[in-house]
Amino acid sequence: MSRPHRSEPSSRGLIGQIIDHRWDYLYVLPALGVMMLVIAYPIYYTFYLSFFRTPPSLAMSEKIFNGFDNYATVLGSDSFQQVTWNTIVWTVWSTFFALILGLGAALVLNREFMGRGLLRGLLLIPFVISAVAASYIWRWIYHSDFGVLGAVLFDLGLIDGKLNLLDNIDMVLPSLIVVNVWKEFPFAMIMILAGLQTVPDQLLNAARVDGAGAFHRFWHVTLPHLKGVLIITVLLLFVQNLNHFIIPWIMTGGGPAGASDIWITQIYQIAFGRIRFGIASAYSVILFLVMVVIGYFYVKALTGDEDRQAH
Amino acid sequence: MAQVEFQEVVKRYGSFEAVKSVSFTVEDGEFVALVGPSGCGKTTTLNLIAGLLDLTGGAIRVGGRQINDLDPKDRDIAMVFQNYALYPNKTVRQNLGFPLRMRKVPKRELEEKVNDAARLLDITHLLDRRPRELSGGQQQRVALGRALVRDPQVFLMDEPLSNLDAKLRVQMRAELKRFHQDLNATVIYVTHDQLEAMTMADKMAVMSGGVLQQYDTPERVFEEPANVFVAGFVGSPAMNLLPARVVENGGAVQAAGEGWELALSPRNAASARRASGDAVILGARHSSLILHEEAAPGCIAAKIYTVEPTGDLTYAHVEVGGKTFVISLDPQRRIRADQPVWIEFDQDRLHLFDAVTEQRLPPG
Amino acid sequence: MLLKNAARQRNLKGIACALLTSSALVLPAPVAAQANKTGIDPETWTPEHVRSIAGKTTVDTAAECSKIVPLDYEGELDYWYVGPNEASPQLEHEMYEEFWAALAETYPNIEINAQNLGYNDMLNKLRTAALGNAAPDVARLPILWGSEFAAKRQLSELSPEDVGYDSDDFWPGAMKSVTLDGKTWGIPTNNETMAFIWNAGIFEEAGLDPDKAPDTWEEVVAYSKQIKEKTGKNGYGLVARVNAGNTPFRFMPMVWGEGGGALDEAADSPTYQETWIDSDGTRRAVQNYYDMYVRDKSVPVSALTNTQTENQDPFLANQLAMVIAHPSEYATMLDRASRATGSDKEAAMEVVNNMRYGKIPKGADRRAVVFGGSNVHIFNPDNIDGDLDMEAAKALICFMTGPEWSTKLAWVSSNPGNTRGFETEWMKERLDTIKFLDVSTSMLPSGIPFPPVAESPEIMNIIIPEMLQNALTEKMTVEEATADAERKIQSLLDGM
Amino acid sequence: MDKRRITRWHVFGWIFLVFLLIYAVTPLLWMLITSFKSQFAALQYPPDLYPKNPTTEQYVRLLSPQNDVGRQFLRYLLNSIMVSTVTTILGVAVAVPAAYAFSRFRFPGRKALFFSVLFRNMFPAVVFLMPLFIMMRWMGLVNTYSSLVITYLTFGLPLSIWLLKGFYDNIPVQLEQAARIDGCTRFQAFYLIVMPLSAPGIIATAIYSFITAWNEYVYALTFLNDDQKLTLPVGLQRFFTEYATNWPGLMAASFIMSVPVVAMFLILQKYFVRALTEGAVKA
Repeated sequence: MSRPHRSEPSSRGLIGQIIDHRWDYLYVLPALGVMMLVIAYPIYYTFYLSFFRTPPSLAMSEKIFNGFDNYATVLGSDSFQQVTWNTIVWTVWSTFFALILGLGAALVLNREFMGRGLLRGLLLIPFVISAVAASYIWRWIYHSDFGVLGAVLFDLGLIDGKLNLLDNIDMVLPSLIVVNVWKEFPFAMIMILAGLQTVPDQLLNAARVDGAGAFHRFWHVTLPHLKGVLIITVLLLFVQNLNHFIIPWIMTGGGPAGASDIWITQIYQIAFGRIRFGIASAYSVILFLVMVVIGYFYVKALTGDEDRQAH
Repeated sequence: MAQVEFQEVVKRYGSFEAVKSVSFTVEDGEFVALVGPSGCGKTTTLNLIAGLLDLTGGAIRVGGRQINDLDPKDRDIAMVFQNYALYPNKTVRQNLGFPLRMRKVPKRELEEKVNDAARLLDITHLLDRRPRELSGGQQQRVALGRALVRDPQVFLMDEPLSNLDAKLRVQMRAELKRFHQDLNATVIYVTHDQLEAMTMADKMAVMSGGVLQQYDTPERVFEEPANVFVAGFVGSPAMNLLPARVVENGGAVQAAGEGWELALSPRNAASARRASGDAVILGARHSSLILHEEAAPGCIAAKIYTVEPTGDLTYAHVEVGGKTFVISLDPQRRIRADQPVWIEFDQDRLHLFDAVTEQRLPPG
Repeated sequence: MLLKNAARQRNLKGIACALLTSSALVLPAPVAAQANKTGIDPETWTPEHVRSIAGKTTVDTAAECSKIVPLDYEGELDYWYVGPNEASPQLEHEMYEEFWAALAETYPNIEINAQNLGYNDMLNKLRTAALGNAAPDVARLPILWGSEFAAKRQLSELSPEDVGYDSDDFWPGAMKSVTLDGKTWGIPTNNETMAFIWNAGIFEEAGLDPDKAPDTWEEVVAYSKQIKEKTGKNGYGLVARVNAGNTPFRFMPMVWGEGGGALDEAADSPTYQETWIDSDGTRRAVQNYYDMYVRDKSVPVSALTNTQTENQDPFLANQLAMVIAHPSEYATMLDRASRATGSDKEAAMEVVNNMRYGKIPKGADRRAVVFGGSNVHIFNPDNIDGDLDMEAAKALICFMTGPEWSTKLAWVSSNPGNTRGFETEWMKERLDTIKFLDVSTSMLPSGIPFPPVAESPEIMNIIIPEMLQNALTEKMTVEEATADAERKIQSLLDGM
Repeated sequence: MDKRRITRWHVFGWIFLVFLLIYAVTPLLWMLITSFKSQFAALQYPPDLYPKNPTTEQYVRLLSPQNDVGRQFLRYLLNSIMVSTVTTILGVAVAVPAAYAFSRFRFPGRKALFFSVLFRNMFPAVVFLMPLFIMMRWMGLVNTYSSLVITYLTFGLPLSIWLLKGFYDNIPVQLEQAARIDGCTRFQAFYLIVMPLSAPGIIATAIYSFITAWNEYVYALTFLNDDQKLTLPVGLQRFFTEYATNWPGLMAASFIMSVPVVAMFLILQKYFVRALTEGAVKA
């Protein structure tokens, strides 16, 4: 009976309800307004432009309608397969490792011990540092000619000669993933840490009484309880990785020989390097569609509790 | 303090009518309990007085002033919530002082009033704690205190005792009643517990399905329930109800059911004749029935279903004509399950209801 | 007004289309003729010649420009340029300040809102700005960029004659870079060619003649190998990053020298319709890179992620022996060495003292270098934020492309686009004070401009570096890499 | 739970933690160490693991108002502070009522609108560069901070609204009712009672907004032309990579740029965890 008091539905149908609630909309208007402003037109423009040929020699006003040709160009290009594969590798592994490290860190930090706050703070720093700065820091560490990592590995006898990561087709993507995970695992950690604090002690104690060891308590009690948080974290990371631009762009520009090119760097390259906004738009639309599929699950996960509350 | 008057108050949610044309008047200084099962509209009614909900129709007047369209803050009422609604980030002192601060009461006066209320409620030692550091009973007192400090025209209480354990509830019940007597305040008290209403209230407003069923003193509600619903709702254990047909048998009027018949006293017979048809419902409190272990004239044959000793009294559940009656007995009596018994009705305390309208049939 | 513009636009398009078909055949002829007319002959344009003509004439810029725009003209102008930045030598900052002061004195009533933008950001910013009709009135752009805007008709037509100068006074290569579809879209402000610099100290260490530059690219490869083997230091400062302008600036001279090309830009009469990428010449050049990077490992491993800027520090730190460098490199290095502290300073000064300038090595076919510089353009009124103030634009452009300021603004880093500048006293002063200026200047006639077509940035900054990366990572063989690039360029020309 | 018995899981946990700490912190240490080296000392191979002749020249150069670089840098710093602060304040001002309404009110379309807010994160920044620029131009906002603030607002909003809604869902509606009976207006009830209770959430969303705005690079690069208006990430990029890659300088600048946000975050991190716990995870 504790219904919030402006919530009475009306018998007057949708319009009537909207009128009844007209003042409620005022609260969300600024947020929605600014969102629409920044999103609506760009989405429309991107879709629109994806059906036009826009060679660099033509002004935008002279673009030529060419139906789905841009989509065919994107999907049929030599590099599409490699770039898509790179994107999958980049996104999946970045997400996976960020999650695993974040989960491990959260489990360790969930115990009370001296200096816990300090440790948590130190582990969180990479999350706060700008991606631009992080890219430069790691590029400097990885540097083939002057980098500290190569020197240390050489001293340890793990490599002979120069360490070649960023200029090496096989190593570049894993190396970038290491940087990305470095920046992202603290986010996973903090999310999971928050989730862990809601695991009821009674449940763990009950499991302990039932004779479950640490691993079984984790597997049968903690993990199921974390499911919601983990899903949300994975989705957020996934989306973020799919969209991540700065680290690959500043560190390698997608090179060498396209070995670290992912969708989003490709799109930027096509748009601003090759000045083909039509093709770039078609590419973006393809990315959108993938995002929408993921987004469906994302929104579902984010608002899962919403459904329960509303009824 | 003031009188509160409800005049044909209606509250609709879409096509659903939560409160249906309710009218009653709470006199100045009265303690009125709004009672009924959950979903009956009692909390809605309370929220209408508080201004937390807007009326669909009718009027509410406090001290003669119509308050329908006033903001809650301008109605000069205080409210105690079921979950206390103490401000978790404020200390007890700040919680108590908050209503005064909002009314711009001078600081010195504010402190005085807060201290007075704290003394009255015996929570002076808790003043600098925060709500989460208090026990349920202490929180309850703070919530009460927050209502008291302001000296409002009307106190509204929404099931204030329902979150307390049984023992504390009894104690607080007494305290609340005492406060009411001391302050002589107008209180409107919502509860689903008819015992609470019976014990504390000057008057009870029994509601069901958004309709005010009866508004009267607890004694009258208990003794003369207006209808079948009130009869079944008020009193514990509930009144035993038995459908019957009225049969005229050569001047003598009898109520008859499946395998039983009961001759009605002249007074009851007169009542029965007022029924719209020949169907009536007999109502009898557990204490107005007498159990015989041997057949006796004017009794109805029955069988013991089970026996519940409670110490003071023993309740016998008895199967009569497909229904189960509860009858209170002297705890000294030894009765067994499945034992055949005979029930005698105290005709002076028998209630008759029209089976169609479910309304009470007034005595002849 | 709007209607009129639209109509004009459509007219232009018609004319442009008509010209487009014929331009391939007709255009090169007058350009070649121009080259003869100015009489600049690579053989005679020696360091001695450059010295001999300097200081012969004097100029009165205000007087020359007053004929075009009266000195009391009132107006307002937005101007974007790539000017001196934090890393530039102090002298360049001073020259620009002097320029703005002189302009303000000559045209006191023209208000100029000048934005000095970074080289790396400017192209993208300008593209978005032009597309959003927020372009400045006037912009000075690096030589490769203008053709894209010209092709889109986002520029106004502009030739030296519009501001009172003679097209023949500008370098033919430079004029090629502002010509598209038979029309002229800008005026060269400054031009330069790169030179080859080396560290004599490291040469000595490696047992090479410290004062003799490698004369051919073959020698560069051999020297690089010898330096790596003898000293452990990197020989040649190879760069092959994608999307970095300085990759083609350093690679194309080798391609042209070996007889190859991207399109036919190295031809006597280029048509920009043929591809030369899948040729023996180009393959030889890629093979040279391959030999240095993969076979000999005599160049920085980080070459594929490096840009030229990342070679400066190693060079100055005595870790790198040879680079292709901008004429201003000496001044920049000197400036930075003098700003170093402690033991760094000593080491850096020693390197600066050991710095030697030479001509770019030649290949099997010829000696070639990229013809670089900047041009100034006026944007199309349709693409501008507000109204175009044509008179104010002309005043600014006249002032800056005249002999005086095209020399002074190019003081440390370049050479005047207006060749009359070579005869001024300021040129003489420069030659007297700037080390190696005569050497880098003498390369100008060997300069080949990048193809002035809209696709140029894509070819030079993406396709060519990708070709290099494909070969250097051994993803493809040299033959496959050039064939792959050929295919990509061909599909561009086919109008993809 | 609290038995202090050392199991192999504890040992494993500690080893893991040490590994993680090395992974997280060493790059930062190397940034600091490099920033105190001279330009040439940084180009030694193998590198010195600590600066042999530590120098603060890069810091002096960046922070001293005596020279051009320092003046420019301080200006960029101020610009960044301004843009981030305005973004943060507006972000909170916009997110709070929206989250409150999504939690408390039951207006039609509420769910769809809530989804649409969350959808923002789906779209990559670089794809929107061109169309957004064109739009900002229409609105006459190119080369103004407004263009950045408007864009940055939308980065933080989805998380802010989601997090705060979780908070409001957990605050009993009776508290507001009590406050209104106690003499508050609807707004006062929100401002005096509900707002303080959601303070951890507000602080957390404010930090998040500030950090994203502070670190943003791509839009700042595109929307701002005026040299005097640049924000730190763009300004730094321009300082250090245009004509020379000065690694110690770049590292020093990265360090200075990180200090404000890192310090802020370390001080307020407990609110962040609390906010996620109470607002997002538990809800």
